[in-house]
Amino acid sequence: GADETPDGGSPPQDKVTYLTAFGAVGRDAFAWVAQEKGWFRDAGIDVTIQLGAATGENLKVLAAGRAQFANLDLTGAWILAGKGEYPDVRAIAAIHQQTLVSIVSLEGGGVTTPKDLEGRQVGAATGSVNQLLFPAYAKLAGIDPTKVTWVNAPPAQLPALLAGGRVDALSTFLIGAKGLSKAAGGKPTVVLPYSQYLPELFGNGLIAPLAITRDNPDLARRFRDAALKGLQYTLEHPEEAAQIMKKAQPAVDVAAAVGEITLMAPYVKPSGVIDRGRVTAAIATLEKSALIPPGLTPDSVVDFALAPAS
Amino acid sequence: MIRLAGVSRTFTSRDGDVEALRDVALEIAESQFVAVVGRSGCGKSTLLRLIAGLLAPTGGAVTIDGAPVSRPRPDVVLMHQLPALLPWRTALGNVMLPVEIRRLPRAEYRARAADLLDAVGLTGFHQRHPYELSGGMQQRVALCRALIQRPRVLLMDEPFSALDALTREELATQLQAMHMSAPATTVFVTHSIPEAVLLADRVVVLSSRPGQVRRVVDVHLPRPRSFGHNAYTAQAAECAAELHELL
Amino acid sequence: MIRLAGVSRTFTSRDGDVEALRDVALEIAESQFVAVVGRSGCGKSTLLRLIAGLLAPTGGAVTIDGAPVSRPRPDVVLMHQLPALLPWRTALGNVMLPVEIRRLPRAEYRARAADLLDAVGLTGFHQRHPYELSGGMQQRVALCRALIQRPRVLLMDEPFSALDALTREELATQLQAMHMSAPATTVFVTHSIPEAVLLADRVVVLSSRPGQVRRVVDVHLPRPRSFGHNAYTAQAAECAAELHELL
Amino acid sequence: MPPVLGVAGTVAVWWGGTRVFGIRPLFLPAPPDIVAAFRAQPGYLLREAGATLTVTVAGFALAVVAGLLVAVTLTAWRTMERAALPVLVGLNSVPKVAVSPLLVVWLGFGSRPKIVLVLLICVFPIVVATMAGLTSTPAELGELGRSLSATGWQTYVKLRLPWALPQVFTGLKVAVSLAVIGAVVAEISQPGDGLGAVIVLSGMSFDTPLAFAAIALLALLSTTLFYLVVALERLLVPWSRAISG
Amino acid sequence: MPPVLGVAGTVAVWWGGTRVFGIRPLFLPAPPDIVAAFRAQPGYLLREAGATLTVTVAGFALAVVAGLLVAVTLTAWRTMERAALPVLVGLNSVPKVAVSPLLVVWLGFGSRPKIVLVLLICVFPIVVATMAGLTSTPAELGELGRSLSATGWQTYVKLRLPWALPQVFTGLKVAVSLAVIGAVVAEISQPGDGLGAVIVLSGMSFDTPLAFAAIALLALLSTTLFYLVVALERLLVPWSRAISG
Ligand SMILES: Nc1ncnc2c1ncn2[C@@H]1O[C@H](COP(=O)(O)OP(=O)(O)OP(=O)(O)O)[C@@H](O)[C@H]1O
Ligand SMILES: Nc1ncnc2c1ncn2[C@@H]1O[C@H](COP(=O)(O)OP(=O)(O)OP(=O)(O)O)[C@@H](O)[C@H]1O
Ligand SMILES: [Mg+2]
Ligand SMILES: [Mg+2]
Repeated sequence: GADETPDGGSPPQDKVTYLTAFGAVGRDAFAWVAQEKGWFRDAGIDVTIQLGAATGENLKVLAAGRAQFANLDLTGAWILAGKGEYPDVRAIAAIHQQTLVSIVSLEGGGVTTPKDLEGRQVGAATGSVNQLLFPAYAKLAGIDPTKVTWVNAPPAQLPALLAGGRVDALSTFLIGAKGLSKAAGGKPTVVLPYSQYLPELFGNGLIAPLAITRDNPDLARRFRDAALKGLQYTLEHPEEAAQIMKKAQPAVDVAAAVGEITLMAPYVKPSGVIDRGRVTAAIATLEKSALIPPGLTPDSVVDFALAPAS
Repeated sequence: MIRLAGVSRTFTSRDGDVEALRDVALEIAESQFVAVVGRSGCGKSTLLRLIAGLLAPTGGAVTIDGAPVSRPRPDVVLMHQLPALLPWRTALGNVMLPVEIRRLPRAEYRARAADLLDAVGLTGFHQRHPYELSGGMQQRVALCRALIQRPRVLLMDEPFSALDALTREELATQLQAMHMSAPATTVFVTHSIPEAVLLADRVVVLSSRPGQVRRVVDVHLPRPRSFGHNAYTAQAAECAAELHELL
Repeated sequence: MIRLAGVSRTFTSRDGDVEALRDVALEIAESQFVAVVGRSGCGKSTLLRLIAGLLAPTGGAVTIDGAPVSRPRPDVVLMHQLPALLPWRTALGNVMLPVEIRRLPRAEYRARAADLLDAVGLTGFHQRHPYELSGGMQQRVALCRALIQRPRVLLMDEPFSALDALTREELATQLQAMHMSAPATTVFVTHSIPEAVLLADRVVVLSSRPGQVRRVVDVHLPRPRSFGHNAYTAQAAECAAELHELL
Repeated sequence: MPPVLGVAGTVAVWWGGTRVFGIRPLFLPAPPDIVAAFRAQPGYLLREAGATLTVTVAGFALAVVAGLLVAVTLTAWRTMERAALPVLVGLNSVPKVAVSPLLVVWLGFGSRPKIVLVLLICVFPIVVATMAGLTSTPAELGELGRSLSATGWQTYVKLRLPWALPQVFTGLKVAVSLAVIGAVVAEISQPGDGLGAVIVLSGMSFDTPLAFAAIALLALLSTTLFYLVVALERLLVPWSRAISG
Repeated sequence: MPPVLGVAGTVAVWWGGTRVFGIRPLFLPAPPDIVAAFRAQPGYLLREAGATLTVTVAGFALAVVAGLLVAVTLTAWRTMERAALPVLVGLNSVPKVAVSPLLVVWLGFGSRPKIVLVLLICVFPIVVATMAGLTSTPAELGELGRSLSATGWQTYVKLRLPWALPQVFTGLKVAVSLAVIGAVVAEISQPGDGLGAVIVLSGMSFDTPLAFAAIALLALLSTTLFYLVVALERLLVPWSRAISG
């Protein structure tokens, strides 16, 4: 309970650990904002923010009970769920209403339309969702996915590969484009979002294990609301949000973070709504692309009782 | 009593065998001082290592007081042909090593160690490390390390080889005194016939490789003996001549 | 010609200084055979290391043919007090080491090395490694390694200390023969007075630490000399007695 | 003087290289960029260096204890060596990146899994070097120990271990360098704090000079620890230099 | 026999552990899962193991040559050591993840950057161990060399290097294990082929048993290479065991 104690003592707090989606970059700033503004505390939650890694690693940590909430790529998580992995986690809010996965290339590199990708080398994080989704994207964009050569690399190496001319394009989140352009010495970038052809897929979302959503929905609700409050504030004050994050993680580059927040804004609904119809459509797309076997139901991946309805 | 019954020792290696000792039979009574002489490479060190339980005979058997020697015994002390000092210990520390290993009272033995070092002429070098000592000084430290243990059986492998004639004589005389006051069964390998005659009750002469007992010469001279001119010189010279002949 | 002019050597360490040699003056003529005797720790090895250019004097100067010795010279060979054999080489390989380093014709010297090993009684052990040899055998390998080099100056540090009396005598006799046929300037440290008298033109007697030249005894005996009973025995005995007195 | 020259030379080559070949700061920033990055937030970088140092030293200390114990055990019982050494070698080759998430799952966040990772990465050289040292006791010293009827324990304490010390230090020098690397690997895979976290986080926001400032601090840290081990060696085994030449 | 028992024991403990603690295959698969994963595609796994082996051996060979040269240089000139060793220690601590993109940009894809990474990771122990060996020549052998007026080169070839060999092998044993790790690190960061690629790709698709099959092959590879080095040591330095006891 979050009952206020009248004599000024702090209310009893639920201790939880929260995992960011990808270290400390703009898309994760909202967590630090909620923390800094005291919204988690006001909700009676004592949150420890840990820097997360890839979707799979975050899920592993959740499954092991070492963290209670995480921000991660919902599409990736649902592909895993479709394969029967991690059946006991549920999404409780969407951060990005659409997937941010895109093809990014440097201007003058000759890639301006999806068609230009044929016969080119594209770099992507090893085994990432970006690669898994590409055939579906290619089909809809009318290109032959077999004519594209993929180059696997760790996320940190990708900018160097593009800037060094070792690949023609990258498949990354579009919000990284600003940073890529900076890394490439200021050359502007060309961004081809997957969402143009795959609008029904989600991007990042908040996720929690069943142990929370089923057994302690009140905690989940309080956490969700505080986090979304942070998200709203972040979208309204990108600069301040970036500064807050930098205070906690001084390695953060404020300009890059602000860039990310601005770029992702169009894809975000501060309500965090997860629409059942969209989820059904997303699952259908994944099935159609043979990424998952048929049979996954929306209720097995999203807790619609907790997910904001509008 | 030490008994060697038909003891042989052959070293085997890829390059062929070396027969170091063949069929050595020897009995050494309690408290007896036996000197072993023989040409270089005839198996003297091997003989001592067999008695010390560091090597197993390839034939025959070594027994001490009737018990076969299968491993080193605490009452048998070997002074190795090389000094084998620990480079990280001082002279005194090296002499104290057996004391520490046998868990004898340190304070008491420390004084004894210092006395021994002084007695062999190493006054002022107690706190020096082996690499600061000359060859002969190192050998004297090793000698002290052997003597501090007051063993029942003392095996010494050319203990004075690196010493000058005078120091040799002094130390041999001291050794004789020690043996007379507290006799240990001693097997003493030496290349010096006068030394053998001075110290030993019996001198074992080994033949060249393979080492076999060529002769055991008894030295019937009363103790204390000395190197100098005295009543027994003639007798001693005779004995020495006999040994010289045998070698 | 080797000349030591007021040579001193002090070893300095945290535990205090050791004065090994003090004010040693010595001249050794070309082809002369000089024996050095003195008590253990008096600085004999230090003296040889100074002449060999392995140590620098802390006072005075060492010159060979007028040139100061600041580093080892190729025409000076030192036989160390320890055998210092390479464990990964056979006896023959160890003897060949200087030949390889000096880039002398291998085939020819190989035969010479084998002859030398045979001469010191190591027939059958040419292909053995040092750890398969007895102490005295190792020393003989080291001796062969020194002799194969036919140096102008030969420095020997107790070369026979690990050998039995008989082998010692044989080798000393051989050394005498070699010196007579092809004389090298030789400095020979020994603890055996008879050996010094047999081999040397002059015997340098060093005092105890710090080593100083106490006396230089000239040995005016015609060569070849021998240990056995011969015409010069009386003279030799007198010489030996004098040396014994001096030590 | 020479060390200063060495470092100065390296920096000069690097600087010149970035100039002459026009290497972009993304790949290899020039020294002034790095100095600027350091001066922008020195407190932060030093704090993170402190975190890395703590993890490194804790893991290294554990590795020294564990390594010596394992080496003694393996050399004392020949059967043990034949049974356990192959397993150890095999386990050592398991990629630490595969182990790192498991460690978080078992030990939680914080420094414990990092310390364990450092231990795992740097214990092997200590084991191998100590084993080599312990089995290299000269025959005559081994014989001395046996003829004194020393117990196994005494043989180790009085003879084998002291003799092995110079070689143990070889292991320690390699291990201390690996310990720093281990700490960074742990921090990269779990970037809560430490210089590894700085490297990975600044990499995410394309701030290469900051990453290289962290790398420079790492190099400094590593070199300092290495020479501390060297100093300890000089202190503990002066005899080793005295008997070699 | 003991090696078999050791491995069997380890497998048993692991298997029992997964059973008793009910560890999910996702975290730590049980041995039968791994055997099944291997038997599903043995050809593929062995081919990738071959790729890893090639990179490992090539990088290791280069590291041996480079390590020996560096060690000889540093011990031959004291000033050189004082100038270059700190730099080397510092460079060695640079996280390889920071170097890896540079290598790819310079050397392209394929095995070249991987081989270089292996070299960088495993050269340091060779340098440290060889230096320790080269400076441990007993005083009397050093004096022998000097009194024979041996040239610097001869001193090394005839005396110092042979004497150092046992310690060089300590370095090689550590290095060969690191070489395997280096190859895997390189393959993980640039997963074209090799067991490292299998680990990272199967990890991405949550096929933990396949990842562990690759890890098991790695352990086998590493152990084999380690014991090859041990065998080479027995062959080249038989005297070292003969003079110690
Ligand atoms: N470990 C070994 N391996 C092979 N042969 C050996 C070994 N130890 C000794 N030998 C051989 O055994 C013989 C006797 O050696 P030992 O050391 O007993 O001689 P020694 O009488 O003590 O000689 P010295 O007076 O020279 O010390 C020698 O021929 C030697 O080559
Ligand atoms: N490296 C050293 N450091 C310190 N002191 C030394 C060193 N080398 C020799 N000494 C000292 O110098 C003195 C003379 O030593 P040296 O080896 O020349 O004696 P020596 O006459 O050859 O004796 P021995 O007959 O016993 O071989 C000794 O007291 C010894 O302690
Ligand atoms: Mg002997
Ligand atoms: Mg001497």
